[in-house]
Amino acid sequence: MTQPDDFGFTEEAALLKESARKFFSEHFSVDKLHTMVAADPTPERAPEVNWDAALWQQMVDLGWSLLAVPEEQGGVGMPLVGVAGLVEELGRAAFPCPLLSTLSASYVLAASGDGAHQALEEIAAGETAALAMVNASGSWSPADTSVSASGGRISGTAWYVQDAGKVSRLLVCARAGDKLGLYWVAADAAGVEITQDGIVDPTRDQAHIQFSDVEAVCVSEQAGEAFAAAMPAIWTLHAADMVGAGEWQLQTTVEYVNQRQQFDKPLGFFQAVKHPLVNVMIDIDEAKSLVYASACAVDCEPDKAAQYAHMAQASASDMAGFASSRSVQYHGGIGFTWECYVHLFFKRQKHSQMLWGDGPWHRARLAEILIDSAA
Amino acid sequence: MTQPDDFGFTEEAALLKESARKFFSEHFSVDKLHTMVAADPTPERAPEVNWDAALWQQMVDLGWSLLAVPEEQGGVGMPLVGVAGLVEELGRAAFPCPLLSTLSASYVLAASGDGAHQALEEIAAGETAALAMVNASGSWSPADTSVSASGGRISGTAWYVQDAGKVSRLLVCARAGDKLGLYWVAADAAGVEITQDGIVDPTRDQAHIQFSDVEAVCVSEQAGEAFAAAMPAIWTLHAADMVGAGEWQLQTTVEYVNQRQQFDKPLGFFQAVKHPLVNVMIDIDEAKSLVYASACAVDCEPDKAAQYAHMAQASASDMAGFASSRSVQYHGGIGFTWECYVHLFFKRQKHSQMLWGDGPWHRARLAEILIDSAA
Amino acid sequence: MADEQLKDTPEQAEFRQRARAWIEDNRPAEPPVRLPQTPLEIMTPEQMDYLQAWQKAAYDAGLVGCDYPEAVGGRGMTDCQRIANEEMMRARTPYFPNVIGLGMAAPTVFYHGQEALKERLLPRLFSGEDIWCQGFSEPGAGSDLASVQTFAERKGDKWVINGHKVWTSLAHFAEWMIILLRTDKSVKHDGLSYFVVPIRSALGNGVTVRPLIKMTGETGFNEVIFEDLEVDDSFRLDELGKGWQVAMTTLAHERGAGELVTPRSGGMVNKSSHSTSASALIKLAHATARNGGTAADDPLLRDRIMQQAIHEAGFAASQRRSRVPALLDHPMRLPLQNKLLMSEISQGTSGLAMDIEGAASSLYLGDANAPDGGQWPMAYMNSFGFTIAAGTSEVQRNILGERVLGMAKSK
Amino acid sequence: MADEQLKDTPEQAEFRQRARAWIEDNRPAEPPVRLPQTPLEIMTPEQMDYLQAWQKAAYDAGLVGCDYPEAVGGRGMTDCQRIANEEMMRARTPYFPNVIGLGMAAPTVFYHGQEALKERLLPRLFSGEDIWCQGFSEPGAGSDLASVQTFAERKGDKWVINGHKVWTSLAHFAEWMIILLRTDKSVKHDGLSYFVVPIRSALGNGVTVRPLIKMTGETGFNEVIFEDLEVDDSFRLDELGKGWQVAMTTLAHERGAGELVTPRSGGMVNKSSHSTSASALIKLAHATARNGGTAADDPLLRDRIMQQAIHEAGFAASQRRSRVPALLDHPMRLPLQNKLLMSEISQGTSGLAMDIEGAASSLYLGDANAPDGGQWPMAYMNSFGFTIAAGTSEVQRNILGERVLGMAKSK
Repeated sequence: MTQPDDFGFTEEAALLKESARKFFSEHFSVDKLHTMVAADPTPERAPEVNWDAALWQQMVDLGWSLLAVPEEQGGVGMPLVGVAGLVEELGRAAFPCPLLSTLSASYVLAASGDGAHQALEEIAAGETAALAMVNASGSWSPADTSVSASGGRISGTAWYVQDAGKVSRLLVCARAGDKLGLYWVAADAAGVEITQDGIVDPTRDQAHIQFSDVEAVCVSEQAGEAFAAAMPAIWTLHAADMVGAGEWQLQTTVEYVNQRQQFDKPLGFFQAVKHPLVNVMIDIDEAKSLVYASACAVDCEPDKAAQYAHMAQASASDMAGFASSRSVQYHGGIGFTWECYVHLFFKRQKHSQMLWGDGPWHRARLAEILIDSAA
Repeated sequence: MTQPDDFGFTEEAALLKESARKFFSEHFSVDKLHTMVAADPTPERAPEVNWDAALWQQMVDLGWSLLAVPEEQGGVGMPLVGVAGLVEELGRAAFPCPLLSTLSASYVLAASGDGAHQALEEIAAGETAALAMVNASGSWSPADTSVSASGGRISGTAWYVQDAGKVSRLLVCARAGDKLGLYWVAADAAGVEITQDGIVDPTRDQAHIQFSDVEAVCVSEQAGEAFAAAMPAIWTLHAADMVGAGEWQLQTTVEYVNQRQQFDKPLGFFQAVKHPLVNVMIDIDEAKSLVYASACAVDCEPDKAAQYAHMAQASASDMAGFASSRSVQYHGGIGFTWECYVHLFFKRQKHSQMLWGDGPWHRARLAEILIDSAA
Repeated sequence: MADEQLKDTPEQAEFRQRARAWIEDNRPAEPPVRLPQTPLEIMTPEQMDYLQAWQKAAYDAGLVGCDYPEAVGGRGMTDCQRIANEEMMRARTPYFPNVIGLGMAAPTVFYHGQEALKERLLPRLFSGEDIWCQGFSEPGAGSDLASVQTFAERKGDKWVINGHKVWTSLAHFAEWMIILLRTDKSVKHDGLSYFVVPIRSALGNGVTVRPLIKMTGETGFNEVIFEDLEVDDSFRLDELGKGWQVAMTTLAHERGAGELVTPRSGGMVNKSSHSTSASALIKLAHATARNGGTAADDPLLRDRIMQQAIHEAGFAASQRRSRVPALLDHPMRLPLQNKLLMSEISQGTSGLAMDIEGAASSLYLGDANAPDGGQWPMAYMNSFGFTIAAGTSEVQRNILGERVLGMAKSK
Repeated sequence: MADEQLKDTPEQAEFRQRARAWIEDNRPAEPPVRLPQTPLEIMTPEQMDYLQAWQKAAYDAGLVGCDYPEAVGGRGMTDCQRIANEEMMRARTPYFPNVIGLGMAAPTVFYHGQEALKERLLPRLFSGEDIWCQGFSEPGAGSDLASVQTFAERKGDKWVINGHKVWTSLAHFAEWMIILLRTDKSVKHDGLSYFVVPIRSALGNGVTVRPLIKMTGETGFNEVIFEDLEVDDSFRLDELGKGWQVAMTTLAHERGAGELVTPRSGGMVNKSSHSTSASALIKLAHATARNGGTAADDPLLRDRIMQQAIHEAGFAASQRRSRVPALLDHPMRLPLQNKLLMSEISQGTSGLAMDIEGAASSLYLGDANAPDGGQWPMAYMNSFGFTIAAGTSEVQRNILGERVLGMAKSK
């Protein structure tokens, strides 16, 4: 199967993207974001989970949280390319909510066979979920999980769990002997202890979760395969989030440098500002084009999905770091203050840059495909 | 032993550097260089060895070729920091001659014990020498030599031999059983077949040399130790050559952009030109400071010599690539032509960049010192 | 059925089928000589003859100039050049030699020339019988194109041209030149007019073409000197003093940002051709011994090769995205990146190849042991032609900052 | 005998010995509170008290202001501050809190103030009893310093100041501010005058100091608002309208390119301090698990860590070279790089640390599991303070291009 030249980005996908942008611009200005998440600047502040659950409910009502659930389980089963459009807008708004986590869990579940139907139906009914699979040293390989399972009960600690403070369900990767299993458990089940991390990024919550002999539903005993099948979609969406946030950084910085005068000229006159911002734009465009090519590969050419997804996330991750650095630098003194919104996206992007593998990690995986296979 | 803060760069060293600069500016303009080495532009041209042997003889008469020979063997035994000053000026003039090769061979010989006295005395008497030690795949580790020795005769091929067409002697690294030996042989000895390589860089000659059962003097059977002791000096001087050539590139390009007008302004007005050239200057300064720190370490703190030399050459090698690229780009169309001298230094620097290990190679060695020792 | 066909109109679908069939039956034979990396480096008549024959055959088969009206030698079709290009690129046919004619002169003459001129010039341009070159740059007018000094003085119905153009690719084969001339010295931009001038017929008679040698040692571009060359006023494009505006049409098409799709063929691999793509880097890395293994095992090189592969794939994906309006915020944002990205990807790839080669990157075309025949250092040097010519990379970034991001002009 | 002693004059040698002995006997005790990474982030009176006590002790021992005349509180020695600094840095004593006073205010007041003013202000500046701050930047005057709008209106022997200064580090502790004021609105550079103004005594009475919060969440810099503050004309430095020239003295010393050596102490390592050098990166890499080993085994990270180590060592070597005239082509070429290089090395090191940490770089000061207590993301964010404040890195590159390479001014 080959990819359609237009990524299969249908009118329906365009409509969803457009309505998402409208939704955020109407309901969630960046002022609102700042008020919500940046009330306490103290570096040593206690972890908080700041979000607008009511607004999230509206998104659920619009059906956005169940886009990745197959139709058979009551979801929408939308092609990834359309979902990527929505997530790009989510990133642009830096909206704190469990959408990305729930979509990610959905892709893993959808690749897990019959045992996952019940869980998918719960998501279709409005439940939300986070993936718990990373060990203490931050490995992105599910096989490195430090949670173990035995007789339908799981124990151990999962780290770097995103949105743990917002979801109702957890999808846990746990080792049972020589098998790697997937377990579905309520976030408030007995024996689940969620400890929020004190993180730099105020637009997200992150936690480590200790499971103490917790009863959990085994969704699949072939977690490795499920993750392998689902990761390209997860990487693609994560990259889409960075692309959206990158667009916010670019647009905001360009507006600032076009308006701010120094030496009787707008800052944007100076090539030392203009050219690096053009480079930011170029990097965003590369990442964005690869996001849609990757989504399209997941939809239409699964053999190539991992290859494209590694490219998309490597590109987006590097871009997120570069765009962040330039957004602060060219906002000058004001961009260095807490009151200026630039720091929110800076912190979100520096966080995103490392999640699900950074640029070098994805390029190393890509090299295994493109270089080692050519040996 | 610690390093003197001024690198031990004495008045004598300053005088030598100054007189070298004067020598080249009086006797060897860049016009002369171009006429000498760039008469035939054909990409497929047959290899040539273009140089001015008479002018070289003047340098020998000035004693420059025997600076690295110990006083005991009739040389000058000058501290490396002074020799580095001379070589920086040599690089600035891109003067085709076997100085660097002869100095390099001298350092290896000087680290080879009594067996090398005869060879050193020959250099003190005006003979010149090149190092033959690299195998066909361009390995910079002497142990990888593809020349072998047995009963005082050597066989095999040495690659990437610099200045082979200009020297009277060869210092060959050859394996004899489990020993690595150093062999001293006349360049015109029977069984020595020098084949000039067709290279991009017209300011140098490079050859591969086939040795067919050649009778050679065994200077040392501990070539590994001799090279280990001598390499910091060789790397430092090679870096000094790149620094000198980099200064020529910077100075010439700055002159051009300050004079060339576009949009009624000199090109240097534009930050897209100004800032990268400032970066070239910064990179040159880093490499240059490290060259003298490295030379000083060789002279005064041998324990740290390898560490500093890796730093100097990594810095200089990366700089050589960057300065070259910018020198052509900012000379614009004219810099892209054969008639403009910029291409000569571009080609010399791209060649130098790879000789004796490029930036990543030296950083990998440095990491073994700084990272692995801290484990 | 390939997916692009899903989007074809009936006219396009039928055209595609015809094109594909013709190409299959008429694929040109292996060239008798080494072909250069791009048509701009064509040096010998043997190379040119082979390539001209191919362009003529493709034109006769209706694959060149498809979207131009029949009156000017086109085929009067709608959005079919793209289809023809896709099929020729897919079949990896040789490139067309008349690149400047097709990409720059044709749309400019078409939009700004008088009818009679179009009808006279364009058919032989499309067929490749007349090779074209471009006379914009001068010793004093590079990035600052509007400072052109080559002067055309009015003499009744004629113009007398004196001056000096440089970096004129293909001038040694060209019948015609598109040229930007100063017709008024008292104003800058508004003192320029745009002409087509016959070069070959005036050689030795008002026109001198002198080859310039590149830093690679190749020839292929030239300086062209005009001494009292007389041309007819009918060779003027558009109004007097409108040369700058006409030149913008040329440059927009050169950057791939124009209205008309340029006929494009290419990709032929033969024993002497040399790919500069990331996949060629991978092959090179596998073939290069390093540290007891190959360069393909070196983690730093792997990372950098993948960076190039990603830039390449990203560029291709952006080409696709530029045709999906719902994924575009600004219509010129992607097209105006084309020239810059192609230049810099090319420079990055060939520069990296030299790093992969290590010591062997010193070996050039005349050396039997040079990896890939010494093509990589040549490609790296030639890449500066791309980042300098036709608007330096610095100028491209200005254009992007100013036209797309709305920043104040840097000059 | 350490080598630097070889070069000491007899006066210096004797001084060095005394300094070293005193430091050995009077090394300050472990601080009772966490100290910030630099004096510009001092937030609490406890931190300030500890550091002021150290500066006072060092001053009383003759280690601060050595090269200033005795009349202004100095020691009247020749090139001995450098010796004192070397000994204090070697002994890793705590840094001085009055950095702006020592590095910027002192030389400016010394070269441009009236005798009585110097004698009044400098002793308490050297001793650290009076903390100083600097009022240059304004909301509308950042890189373009000459567009300062804070206005001083003449009223007999007094000036009445109104306006708004920003990014004023240490203002919450400062007794005095050096300030650039507009005294004439009709011209740009020549309408500026330079004053010292008492801040603390006027708090609530013409001066308001309001803390600004940094993106790190820290305070430490401020905005300072002047409403009808009256100051005496004797607080003016140099002539009316010469403010720009006086400011150049300040900035030259700030960049380490001034005549007078700034008293400098520092390097103390205590349990809560945090080094941001390459050696700290190496420790971090060894302590960070990655791919079954540690980050110190990762070839890409190794390469990048070595790049930082080389930049650091290169910077140190350039400091040495800047004192060897035979190895310098232009006297300002190295000194004018100082600020730029320190800023960018710091940014590069802390940014790389975050890449080494990977997912753990998300963890901040309040998280018990954060590597190195969460200091690296804080250091990375703070590094933008360095690349923005006191002349952005872009301005530094302009200065280098213009003053050293002779290029035309970019503005």
